Amino acid sequence: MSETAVASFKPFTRPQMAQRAAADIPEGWYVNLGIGIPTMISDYVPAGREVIFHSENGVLGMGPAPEKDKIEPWLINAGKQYVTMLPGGSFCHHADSFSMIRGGHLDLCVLGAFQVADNGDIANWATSENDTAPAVGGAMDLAAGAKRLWVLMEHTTKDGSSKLVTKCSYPLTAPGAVKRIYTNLATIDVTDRGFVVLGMAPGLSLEDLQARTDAKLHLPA
Amino acid sequence: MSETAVASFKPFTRPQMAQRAAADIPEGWYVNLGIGIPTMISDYVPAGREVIFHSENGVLGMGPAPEKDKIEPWLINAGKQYVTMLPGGSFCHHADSFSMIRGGHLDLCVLGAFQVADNGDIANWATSENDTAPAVGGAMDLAAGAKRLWVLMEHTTKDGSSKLVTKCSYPLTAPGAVKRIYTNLATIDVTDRGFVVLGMAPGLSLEDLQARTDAKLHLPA
Amino acid sequence: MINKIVQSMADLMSGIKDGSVVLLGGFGSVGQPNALIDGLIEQGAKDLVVAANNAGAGHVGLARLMELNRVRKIICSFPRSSDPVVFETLYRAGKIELEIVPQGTLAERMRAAGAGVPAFFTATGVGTKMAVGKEHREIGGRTYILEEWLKGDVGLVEAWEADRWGNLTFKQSGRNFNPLCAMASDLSLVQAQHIRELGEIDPDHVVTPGIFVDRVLHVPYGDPSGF
Amino acid sequence: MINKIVQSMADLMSGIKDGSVVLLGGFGSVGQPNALIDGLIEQGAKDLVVAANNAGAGHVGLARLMELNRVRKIICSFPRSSDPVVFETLYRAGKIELEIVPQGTLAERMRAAGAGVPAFFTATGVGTKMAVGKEHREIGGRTYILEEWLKGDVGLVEAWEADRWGNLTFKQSGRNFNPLCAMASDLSLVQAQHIRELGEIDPDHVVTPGIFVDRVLHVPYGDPSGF
Repeated sequence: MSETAVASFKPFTRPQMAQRAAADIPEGWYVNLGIGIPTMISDYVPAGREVIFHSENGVLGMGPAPEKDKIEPWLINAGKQYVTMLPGGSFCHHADSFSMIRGGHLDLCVLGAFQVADNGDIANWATSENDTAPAVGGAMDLAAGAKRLWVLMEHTTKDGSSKLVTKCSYPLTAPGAVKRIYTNLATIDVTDRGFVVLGMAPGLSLEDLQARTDAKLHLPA
Repeated sequence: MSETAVASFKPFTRPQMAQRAAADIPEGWYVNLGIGIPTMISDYVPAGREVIFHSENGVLGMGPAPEKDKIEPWLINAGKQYVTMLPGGSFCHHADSFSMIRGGHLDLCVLGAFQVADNGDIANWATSENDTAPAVGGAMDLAAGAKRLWVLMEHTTKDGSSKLVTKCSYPLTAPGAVKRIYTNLATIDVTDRGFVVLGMAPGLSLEDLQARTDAKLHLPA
Repeated sequence: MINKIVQSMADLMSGIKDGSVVLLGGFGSVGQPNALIDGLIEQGAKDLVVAANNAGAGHVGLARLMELNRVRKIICSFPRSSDPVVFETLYRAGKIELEIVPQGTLAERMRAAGAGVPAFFTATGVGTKMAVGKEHREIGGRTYILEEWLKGDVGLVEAWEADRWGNLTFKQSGRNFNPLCAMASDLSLVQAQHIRELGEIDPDHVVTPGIFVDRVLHVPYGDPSGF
Repeated sequence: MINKIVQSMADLMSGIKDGSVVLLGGFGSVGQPNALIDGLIEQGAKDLVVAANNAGAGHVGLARLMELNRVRKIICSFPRSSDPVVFETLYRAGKIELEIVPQGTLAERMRAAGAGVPAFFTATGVGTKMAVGKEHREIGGRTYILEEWLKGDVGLVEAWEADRWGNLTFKQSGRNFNPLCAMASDLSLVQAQHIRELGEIDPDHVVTPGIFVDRVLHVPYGDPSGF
């Protein structure tokens, strides 16, 4: 992939990425946030808007992270971070918790990813076919089960390779699952036509973005 | 089937049938009792012996029937009779309740039956292949799922036909499921050899019993 | 603010379409969403497929819905009742279809629908009429049959407590099929005896979390009135 | 009198055989039956197959059991941890088998074992490495794969409360896999923080009924100690 010289632009920071995704979540949705950047989304839900966050380990209705002197040692999320519970929250066992996921009851899951293809394939759990002891956790359940899957990730790898591809080279988490991608460069829908750009970082042109993206980008019809 | 003239004997009464079955239930067993005579078994568990009774509708740890002025209208058994709960009892939903049954966790189920064959087949839910609206309830789950199935029933129908048969003529509830039968005439195990008589009503001979039984009866080896 | 509590039966019932599959909680008279069945009668949807443990009794509730020729098919484990005249009359006249399902299979099919399991193997019914036409498979030396999930378009649920997020508890044997109807249905409608403030129900004691519930109506009818 | 409460770890652990499949509750450090794992180390059974969400951390608990070459195979969703050195060393040396299972499939396979479902279809893993060699089937326009139950010979469970009938409650996110390990295992062994008199646990609040529990030991260890 060729790098093109680009006029100065300002990539979204991780908090901005999380904030953009959070802004697009309507009130009342049940949402599972993957480990890493997606977890930050809960910090950016607009005030007064009720969104109900789910964690695979049987926690529904999580609130913000606890203050350091108010940690409840029995209350963690799937990323094994201490969390809080909002009034209205509830606990359940793992099979009941994954019934919510696998039974199609979650309105949204937001995961990180290594690669997303323009047919919606996602690879986020192993970086080679021969990974020693790859760790899948709940990612395949979430990708296959949630009503919508969004991905929050850097647009390119550290060495500049596009993470938005025509075909995932890493082992798949689920085929055809991703509906939307928030990167540090753009917000992109995955449609029947492929990647459709909904918005870009300030100063970035579509040509600039395409230069950093393996798969073909489209504008909204 | 021929009726033979028999010297005077005393069939077991229904309470005696229930009492005989109750005496054979060890402490600590989890037991489901079918509608009808089997329900009476719980009244005859020897004092001080703890047996835990289950009902399909999500009730585990039932106690005796309530006194009339102490009925709890939210607490019924699968026969839709008011029951009580012992300390240590618990409630659950129907799928969890049938997990106990279908997952092989019940030590014993005692059902009534129309017919039992000497290979253990049981027919207890419909009296013809063309029954209008036969009602199976939980019988098939119990017959297939409990660790042991006992049957408590009259030895013959009202017209004198044997209910212990070589082959059930009524639609099956489950094949090869019955381990023991308590009738008003005898206690009979279902073994690889067929029916084995463990005990008989006072005054009844094996010949008398055989005359009232379609299938071949054996004595314990 | 999320508020699943509605103020009228008409609001609760809005959007139920003709031809819907309706899953009905309750066992005996305990935990039966009688007010919701009356609401459905009033609402008018017809050509319904109703799954419930029983096929109604007397001329009220489900029996009344059937008597009005609004039910095309009933899926149940035990069509008999203390007074099954409505069902039996319709059934003999060929005016209603019947699918008999073992009670545990009925419960498990609903749970499967809620849990994203389209089909599962079970030993229940093997070697009986229930197994006719079903896929058989030997697994670990035992024979099982394949059963499919039972999804509801609408679930009618009776609960003891509910809050505005739709969290539910149930009273004693009133739990029965109710949590399953909630999780298995696209539109889960609840009549609740008590409305609680958010947070009043202990998070460890919630039986049906609000994710399985769409709308709640306060119906403080008191105790079940017998059979 | 039924009394599932035993007085010593040796009594609790008696009868566990070499080659057992051991289902292990816990998620992260919360709800992990650490005392029971230590008891199993002491008890001596080897050639074990262990199913748990993780593959142990540091050199304690499950990691210690593996380090002693007592575990032939591990079934888990997430072998990585903050300190996975024991597992990774054994795995690279070919001294331990690994079966990776998606977390929800792992939970559902345990639940299926407890519920008498030998196999079920699921969408999780379709189109991935997890589906290789598994039966595929299209049901209602979607493709699913068949997964089998996961039965335990022994289940190790951490509970908050227990009574002499073996009824259990769990604390907050300490519930996780624990009720599933209990229902899926032939021999369910529990360490409980609090022993209650029979009847002290509200029948509506029992999470794991005693029918799924064989023996209980009082282990009031306090709070999980972090990761």
